[in-house]
Amino acid sequence: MLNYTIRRLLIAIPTLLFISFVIFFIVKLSPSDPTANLPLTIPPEVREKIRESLGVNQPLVVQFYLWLKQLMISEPLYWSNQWFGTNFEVGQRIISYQTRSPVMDIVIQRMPQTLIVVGTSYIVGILIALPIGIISAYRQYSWFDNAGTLVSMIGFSVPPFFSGVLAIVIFSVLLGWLPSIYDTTHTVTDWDSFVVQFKQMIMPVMVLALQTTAQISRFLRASMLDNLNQDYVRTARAKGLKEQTVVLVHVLRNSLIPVITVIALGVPAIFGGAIITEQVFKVNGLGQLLIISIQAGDVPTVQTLTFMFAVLIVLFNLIADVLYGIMDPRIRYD
Amino acid sequence: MKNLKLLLATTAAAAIATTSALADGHEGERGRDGEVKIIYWQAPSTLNPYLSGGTKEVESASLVLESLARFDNTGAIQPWLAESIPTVENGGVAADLTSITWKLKEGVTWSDGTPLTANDAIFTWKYCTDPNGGCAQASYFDGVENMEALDDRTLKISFSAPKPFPYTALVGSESPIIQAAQFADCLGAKAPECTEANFGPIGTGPFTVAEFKPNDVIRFTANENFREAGKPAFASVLFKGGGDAAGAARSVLETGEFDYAWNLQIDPTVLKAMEDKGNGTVVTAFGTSVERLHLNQTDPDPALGDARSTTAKAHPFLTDPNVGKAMSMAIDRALLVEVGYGAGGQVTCNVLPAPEAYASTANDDCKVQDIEGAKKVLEDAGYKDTNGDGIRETPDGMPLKVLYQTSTNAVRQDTQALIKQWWTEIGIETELRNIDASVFFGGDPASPDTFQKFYADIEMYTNNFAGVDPEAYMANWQCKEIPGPDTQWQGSNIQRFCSEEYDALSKKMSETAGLEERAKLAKAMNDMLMQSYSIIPLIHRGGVSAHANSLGGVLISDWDTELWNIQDWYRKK
Amino acid sequence: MPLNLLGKCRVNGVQKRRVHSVSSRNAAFERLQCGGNRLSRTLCTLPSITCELSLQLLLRFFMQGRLRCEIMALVSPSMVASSAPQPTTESAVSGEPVITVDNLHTVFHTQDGDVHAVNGVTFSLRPGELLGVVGESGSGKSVTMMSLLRLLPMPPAEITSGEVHFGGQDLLKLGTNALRDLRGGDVGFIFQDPMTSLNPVFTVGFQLTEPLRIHMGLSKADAMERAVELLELVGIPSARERLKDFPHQFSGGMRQRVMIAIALACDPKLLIADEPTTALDVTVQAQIIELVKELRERLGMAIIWITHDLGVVAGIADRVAVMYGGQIVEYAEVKHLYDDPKHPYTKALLQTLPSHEFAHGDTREERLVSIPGQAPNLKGPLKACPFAPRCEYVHQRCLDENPPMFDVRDGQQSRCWLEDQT
Amino acid sequence: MSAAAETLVRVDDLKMHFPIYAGLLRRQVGAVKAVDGVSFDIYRGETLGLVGESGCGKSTTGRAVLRLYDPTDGSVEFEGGDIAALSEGDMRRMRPRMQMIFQDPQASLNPRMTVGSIISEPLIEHRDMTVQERRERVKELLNAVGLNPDYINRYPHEFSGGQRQRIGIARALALDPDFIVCDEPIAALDVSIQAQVVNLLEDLQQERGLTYLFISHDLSMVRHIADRVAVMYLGKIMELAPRDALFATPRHPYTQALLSAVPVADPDIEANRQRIILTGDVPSPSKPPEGCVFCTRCPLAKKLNDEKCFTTAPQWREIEPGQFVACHFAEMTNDPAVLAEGTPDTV
Repeated sequence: MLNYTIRRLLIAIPTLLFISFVIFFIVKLSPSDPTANLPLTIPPEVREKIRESLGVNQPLVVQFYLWLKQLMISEPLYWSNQWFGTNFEVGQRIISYQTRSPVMDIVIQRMPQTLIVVGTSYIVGILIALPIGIISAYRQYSWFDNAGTLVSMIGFSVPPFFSGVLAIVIFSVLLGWLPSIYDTTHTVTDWDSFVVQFKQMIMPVMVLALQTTAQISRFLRASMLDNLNQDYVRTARAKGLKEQTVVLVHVLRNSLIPVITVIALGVPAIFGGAIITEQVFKVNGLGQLLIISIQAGDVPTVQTLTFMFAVLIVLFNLIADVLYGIMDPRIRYD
Repeated sequence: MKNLKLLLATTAAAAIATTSALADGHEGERGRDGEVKIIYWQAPSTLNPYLSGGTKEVESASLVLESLARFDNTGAIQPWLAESIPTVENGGVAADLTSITWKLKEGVTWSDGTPLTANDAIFTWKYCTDPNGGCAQASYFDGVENMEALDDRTLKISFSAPKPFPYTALVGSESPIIQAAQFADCLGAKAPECTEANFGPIGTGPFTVAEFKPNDVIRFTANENFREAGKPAFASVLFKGGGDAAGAARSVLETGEFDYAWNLQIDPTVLKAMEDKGNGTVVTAFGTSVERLHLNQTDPDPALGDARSTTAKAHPFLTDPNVGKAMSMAIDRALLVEVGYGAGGQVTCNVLPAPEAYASTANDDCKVQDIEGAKKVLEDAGYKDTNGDGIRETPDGMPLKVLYQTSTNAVRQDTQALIKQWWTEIGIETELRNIDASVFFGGDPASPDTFQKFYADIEMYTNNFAGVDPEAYMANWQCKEIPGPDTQWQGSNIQRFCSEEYDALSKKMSETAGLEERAKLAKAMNDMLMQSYSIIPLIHRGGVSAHANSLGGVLISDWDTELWNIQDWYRKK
Repeated sequence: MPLNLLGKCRVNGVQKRRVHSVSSRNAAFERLQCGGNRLSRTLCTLPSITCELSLQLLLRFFMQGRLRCEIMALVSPSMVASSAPQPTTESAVSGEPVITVDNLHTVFHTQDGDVHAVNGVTFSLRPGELLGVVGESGSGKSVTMMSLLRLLPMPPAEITSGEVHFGGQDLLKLGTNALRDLRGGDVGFIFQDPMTSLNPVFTVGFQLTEPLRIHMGLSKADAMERAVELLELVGIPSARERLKDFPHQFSGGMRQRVMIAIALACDPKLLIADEPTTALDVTVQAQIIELVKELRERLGMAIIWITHDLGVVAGIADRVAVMYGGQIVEYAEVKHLYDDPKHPYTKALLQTLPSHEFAHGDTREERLVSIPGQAPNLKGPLKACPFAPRCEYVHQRCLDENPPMFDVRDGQQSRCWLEDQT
Repeated sequence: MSAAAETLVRVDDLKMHFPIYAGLLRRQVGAVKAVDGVSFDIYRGETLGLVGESGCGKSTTGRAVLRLYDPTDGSVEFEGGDIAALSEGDMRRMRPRMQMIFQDPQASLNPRMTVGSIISEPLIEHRDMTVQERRERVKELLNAVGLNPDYINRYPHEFSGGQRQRIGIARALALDPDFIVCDEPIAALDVSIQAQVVNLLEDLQQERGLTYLFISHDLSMVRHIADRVAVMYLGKIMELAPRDALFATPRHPYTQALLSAVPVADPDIEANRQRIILTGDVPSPSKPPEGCVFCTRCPLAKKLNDEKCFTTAPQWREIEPGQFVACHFAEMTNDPAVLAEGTPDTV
């Protein structure tokens, strides 16, 4: 397993380099300009100066080389200085066109709220999905299963910009129970502030969780249905085990194998944030950062974020594979 | 000079008005009213307006950074950090118009307690004009040859040529004074490295930055060293960014979570419905923004290759004012306002609709739609539908077909559809096209879809000018400003209008100092443009914002930032 | 040296446990049959440390009242020498039937209509008897056996009528919990495919100790000890180490031995083996058959052995039930069935087999006898003999009426109108 | 089978190794020796039975003979030409002459194709026929395998298992092959149906002079259908003999054990049989034992405890005319003296 993991990590390096190269050129070739969003009152020659100061006019290869150098050398040195108190000479870090500040600082600043909101929603979504998936499969075609199918259909088909706004209209505007705008500066210090935090998280978390629930519960249901028909289930029953044990121990353990890998593969999306939901509830996380950066033609930010996502995706693919090997004793990687 | 006096008089009146508002039982301790919550759905990415010229950055920074003089909600200039407005009369402006001398108010300190000096102003000029800095507001310092401190409080700005309107450098929210001490190491290429300074500039304004999260949220607290006692009334400002206009409007008008929401470009009926909830008020400020059509005076025929949309070949029919006139007459501007802009728009027949003194009334016929008249104009000018397909042809048999492009935006597409319908009625066939805003306004010389390249017959967008002086704006339509391949398609004369007479007027304005005279020139230039029908103005657009009914003192302005008088805001009890 | 100790006993005290097998240097209790506690039929064993207890010690427990047995037959140690060392098959097959099945009907409700998979199956089994159930796929043999302990998914399956008597109860009327106690307790199951019948993600030890813990209430450690004994019993080398292995680490034959160990875990009175060797190679099949034979002699449980292989049955069964169309069409002692099959289907089935006699020269020229036609479609209740369309003796009555079971001789029964002597 | 029979297929030292890669650099660390040096001839018109337990390599051999796999080593001659060396194009031209019938008729037929299109598929590929001709040919084939030609437009699921196997046979026959590899053709069928299919295969052989390589684990069926029988164990052939010789006087201890394990549908015989029960499991084909591959389980090797069995691979030798054995002690296996003592594993 260790061998396998190391080998996969080594293979990932050229893959990621290639991915970053492709992303860079795609982003660069797309018709975006960091000065496009500036007011028209700013004269063209000033715009040109701005572009120059950003380095936009350098040849693509040079820009890519600089970015790569910043990513591979400057950033690690900088963080080494920060964390381990080393004293390396740090070159220029990756600087955002838009804020003119280091991209990584903003990313780190945004990470907590993204992880808290999107991560919570993922966990909540999974926790809701598990019982739904199990019961739907065990009572296939029952009213519960049909209701689960309906909820999943809604979760799959209703986009968050609809469900989110609907939730706001109901719970914020009509009922006035929950805030419609997420306060990212809020800190939890006592019970009251925890309640505030809890209330402002309810809607974004539930809107996002609906999608996770829809996906995972359907997946688990299908997996459970597959396993319920297996011979070993008959064996378990023939041993005189309680139905509960048969389903929750024997069937569930097997059914979770593919589901857990799907869950692991979904984790990078947590870091990626939830662009639309963040926009709707003003949870300014990494998703919102990415979309704003794309709109602003902020290539370094877009490039760095997408590269991070690529790394996470590669990493979690590997984790999913390793988890599979751990969950399923039949799989052995070497 | 009479007019300038007039202008100053208005200023004084406004100042009195402000004071009287304050006298209205709202005085008291600084910070007495707690927190005010402002939502800008486009979030500021930095607090250094010199590094990003975006409105959101300028407006948020204006709570902290101030300039020598600013414009109030009527467009009148107000002394801010300066004691008074220098004029030729009071000797502040040299008679040959080549220098201006500002005197700083006494006792103004930065929020860190250090005194504001003329050197800070000089540093700001150096900061923005450093060739490696990429300063977004560099144009404000155009023509500034030198700045010198006559003493700590006296700043003399010399111009390389006579400057009839000298109130640009360090005037208005877009060129505020930054602290020399804080930015000393941030000149030129080092500017982006000063993240701390860029994200938390020290200023003289009513608030100081407590926390800045780029593209997300800013927390301001009242500046303890602010020069005016008892101001600001609010102890802190939560300046939230992100989301969308509808959400921002909802948070003020429906849920009451926020006190002020900016730039609410949403369906007017929706906005009206929200306002009817009774939580807040929608306010509009009209500046100089005009949504207009540009009629390409050059031929965009793809067959021309590199010569496409260049002065090499004139447009086959749009150079004829009769065609443009008919097109303008066919448009029901009032309907366009109703459908797309609501409170945020007014019908206009001028490309220069404000300030009042500059607004022409010569073209007001356009305010009423006249389809029959339009048809007649075309008919009389020889554009007849000879083959009966419903489309008129030019005398040499070319059909009146136009490609009409604009940026992708729901309101613009609605407008396009309506206009297409009216033009069809008068026998002009219209093909519509929309382009993503970042491409359209992106200015990439390699892209065929930028508004500068103008590979179409007609395009529509909004433009305006900052401040109150139209000289530079009107200079946009000189012949030499026509974009083309030789200038990398840079240039602001988008419709490629060219008239020696116009150029002469422009030149004259750059030499004329008297406000009345300048106004006359500006009107003449406006009328000349209007009558050429190379520009068809549609809507005078205002900034639409909303504030909670409990928020007092809001005087929305389009001449400076909307938050220009935030130190006077208070909570109604 | 084994000895039989038969009796009912009740363990008094905190631990209600059942003595399974006790061995000492001199004597071994092969079976101390215990009826268990009155209400729940929870079975129990003494912890395995007491396996070293001598017979004397056990008797002392009995005298002290810590073990209370209603002794039916106690073979004293002195008798051990004189008694036969191994109970023969004949002696094992005796006494009251372990299980009696009467007129069982099972229907599957499917979208295409009802499939009558079992149509009135009747048989009984005495202790120690091995009943071979032979039939082709779709003949209802597996469904019948699954119906006994209601192991079929319901719905779609439904047992529409019949009675199944086991230990004085009608299993079809038994409550769910009581039924569950029987499954894996008094009735053990072995299934066809040892590859899929074991849960791939749990260790063999876990799967083997599960029934021990729920039916016998053993602690984890005790259950593990017992599991080791069981694996040794079924002939798995280095049993203790292998408990930690997963099913895929065993070969097919070894896996089937594990299945047998699971089935035997709680000393079942009845073992139902559903095609236990079909998925195995012949050499492995031979190993398993030998193992079951041996275990049956040692443990004396009744066995139902379902197979489609007439050869396998010939070697191990006491009696054979041949199934077709969801009914037993012939029911006979194994000797009678092969020497003189009565039902046309049995006859045809035996004839399809290639000749097995080595002496008979070239079998090449003989054509195999085949049964023409297809297996019956069981949609709707049986109205005629299901074999009639393929039967060479078919006559009008076969098409009009499904024949009842006719006694032919010595307990041989055939469901064919040809046997109607009236 | 006359000695002068013409050899149709000659397999010589065929090896089929599947490499195993491991480690950081994915180096080949070993190979699954599925088939490890197998030689036999198949005469025109005969049926060669290939028996063995699962995993012994019999199916792999069948596929390698048809060059569905590219053999690792050795040659497969068809009518004297080495097909292992043929180019892909030449091999394609050879294909119609060699066909295969698969074990699972359910899985090997495309459920979305009609019977007609399944059977005519090879005709489209290899024959230049009009649609009408093809249809006639399919009907003819359906008739030949005992299916109603009117079923031409039905789908596989509408047929029973036995009928599906007939479809598979019809497909194999479509191109008039000379040689058919039957890979466990009756294993998935019910007993009563098995006989039908075997009879059909025999009839077709008679009518068309087909040559079969009949792969099966069912010794009694092989005994019925085959002319000669090869017994495989762990990638090697243990014994190859004419059918009667093999069943009457098996020489290899493995053959003997295999034959004794086959249950006989006769209670009297079963009651009195001396059965040789093999102990232990088949070793992994990636690590076959040194010496004779059967030595780890061989009762004779255990009894004799001769070093040779454990160190030297036995010679493949002809012990009786036509009877080949790979055992050092083949002469002793039927010696009553050796048997009398009884091996520890004889029950």
